Amino acid sequence: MTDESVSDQTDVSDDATVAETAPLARVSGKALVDLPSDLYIPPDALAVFLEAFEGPLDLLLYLIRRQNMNILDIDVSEITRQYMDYIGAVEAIRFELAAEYLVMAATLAEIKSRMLLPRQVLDEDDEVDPRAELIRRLQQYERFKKAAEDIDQLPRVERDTFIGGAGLPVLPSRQSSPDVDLRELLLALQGVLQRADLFTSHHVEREKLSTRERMSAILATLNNDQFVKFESLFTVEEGRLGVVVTFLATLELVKEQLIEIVQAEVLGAIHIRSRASN
Amino acid sequence: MNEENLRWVQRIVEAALLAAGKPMGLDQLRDLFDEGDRPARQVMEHVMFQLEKSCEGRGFELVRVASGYRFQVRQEYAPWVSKLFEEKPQRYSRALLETLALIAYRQPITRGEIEDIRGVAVSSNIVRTLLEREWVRVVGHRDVPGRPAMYATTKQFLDYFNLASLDQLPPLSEIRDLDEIGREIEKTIQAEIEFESPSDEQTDDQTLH
Amino acid sequence: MNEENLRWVQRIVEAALLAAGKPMGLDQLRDLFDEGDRPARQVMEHVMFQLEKSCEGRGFELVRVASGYRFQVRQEYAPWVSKLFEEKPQRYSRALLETLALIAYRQPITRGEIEDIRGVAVSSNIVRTLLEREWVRVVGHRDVPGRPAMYATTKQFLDYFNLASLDQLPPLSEIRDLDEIGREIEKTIQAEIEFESPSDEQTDDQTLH
Repeated sequence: MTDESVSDQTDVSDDATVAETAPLARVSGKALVDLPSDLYIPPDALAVFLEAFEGPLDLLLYLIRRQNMNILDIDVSEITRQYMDYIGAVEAIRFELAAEYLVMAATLAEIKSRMLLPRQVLDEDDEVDPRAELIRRLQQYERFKKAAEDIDQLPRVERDTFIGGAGLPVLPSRQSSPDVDLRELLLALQGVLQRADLFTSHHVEREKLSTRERMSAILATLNNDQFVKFESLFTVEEGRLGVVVTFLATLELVKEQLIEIVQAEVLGAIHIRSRASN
Repeated sequence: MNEENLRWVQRIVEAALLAAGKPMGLDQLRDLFDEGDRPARQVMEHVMFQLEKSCEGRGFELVRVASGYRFQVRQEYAPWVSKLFEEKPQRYSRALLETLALIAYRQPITRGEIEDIRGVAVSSNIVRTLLEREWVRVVGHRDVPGRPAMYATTKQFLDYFNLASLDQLPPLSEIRDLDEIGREIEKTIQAEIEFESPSDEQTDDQTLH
Repeated sequence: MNEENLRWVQRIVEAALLAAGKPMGLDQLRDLFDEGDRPARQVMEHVMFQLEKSCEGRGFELVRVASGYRFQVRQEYAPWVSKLFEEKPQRYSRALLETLALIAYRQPITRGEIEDIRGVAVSSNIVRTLLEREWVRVVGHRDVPGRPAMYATTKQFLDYFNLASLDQLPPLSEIRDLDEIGREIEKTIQAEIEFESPSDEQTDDQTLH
């Protein structure tokens, strides 16, 4: 229902306001609201005149409105005559004329000639009636021309309204750390390994990571030069697997010369001490 | 949540909107609160309503646009406020506005399709300006020879024109069906042949509906 | 000047201060009015006082600074407002991730040993970042000239990556041909980029029918 009221406004029958409110162009400051009705148009004005239109459809709409015609009821002969007059005037002064204007001239000429032919020609014709097609295009163009005018009327920022803001108080500084996906980490490692392979071929062994983890843990426990009882590295709660891991880690630490193992007497207590230090 | 709490949320939301100086969505606003204090969406809606009311009779208002809520100067005071800024608001050419209208109402649309309707070429300048203003963006390419870009409008476009969604655009005028037009013309031509003159009396019942 | 008039001036001043985004002096504010309507300085002072009062119990206040008046977010809401300006954390460099991975898999390990495997120097920044994030720690010093620190991963590292123990990481031998991981990560990153671009979600609901 709302559409109806809108289409009433766009109806060409009450067109006069359009020409008044929207000057065609400005020639040295003066609004050019209507075009000279005789066909003598000074060359300057003609250039401005053409610039004022958004193309042949726009020019046609203007001509139709000036004649107070309904789009659906165009007097093709009259409109074609006027259109050709303008095109002719422009060409006479040898302005470069956009191809679209000439194509439209041809279309109008075709429609006019068809209408002069006997009716059966129209009847046997299965393709789209060129006049209906023209009307469809005019209607289509006009609704978007209207839509553009509507958009221009919408209240807009910087013209009809302004965004509100206020000064800031003293803000605490905030820092947050990047997120890392575990897969990203693994991909990085893969890259290193591939590069490392260029230099050494057996850097990668099958090794339980828990062993290396335990190596770090043991080193962290031996944080001074004191000897520590070997048994104290083991906890019952970890069970058999934990014992094995700790044992392997100890062996690896010895191999890497990171700890030393001391047994003062046969079958006596075993002590370990970090060879590394903190 | 009790009254005091609601007012506390309202003050923080108000402070944040004024500090941001750009539209903020409900969820963005909720994210400002720590998890334990984070108001439910329903609470936030209530708060926004209260905030809107609190602007009654003031020089500014709370408005919801596409990307969220923002405070803005009431339109009636724009004439005074605009004096703060030396630059006059930009005017846009008809060609640009028509192109923008076609993208807004017919998205996604290619440049060729815009040209078909407007009947003239669309200058690259216009497309560039629209893209630079971030009013339109390319949303894909049509699967036809040349794979032309398809354009659509953005949230920034809606924000700029004070719209919350495309639905709020002024409605497009109706268009008559092509077959119907064909039949009308048949009738008119018939009449023209019979009377051998264009008939003016018909104008009224041919008015668009 | 009557009450109604005063309120009108107040609303315009309020609108202008919100839109200006910088402090405005009394005379600058008076200049917004046409000569016939221009409030006297005394009137303006009264208006500013009223305006100040109107901000009571709100998230912002009217403050007077050297160059004039301005609206400012109240200091007490700074903790929430500051979240608006939180910078999005950057991504870690490849070098950092490689270093971290080597510490995880080859711990305890010294910087020199990491450099041997990576074939390039490890910057102090990387090590510092990892220590600050508490993902690695020094578990001792190797007893060689220079006594380099040996690094190991921490419990926080395991927690962050949702691991109960390092054992849950895939063995080195498997990592060498983990092409699938590469593809998956590409996808994740792609998805993140799409998610971050502001106006992507709107295509669908903005299409007019």
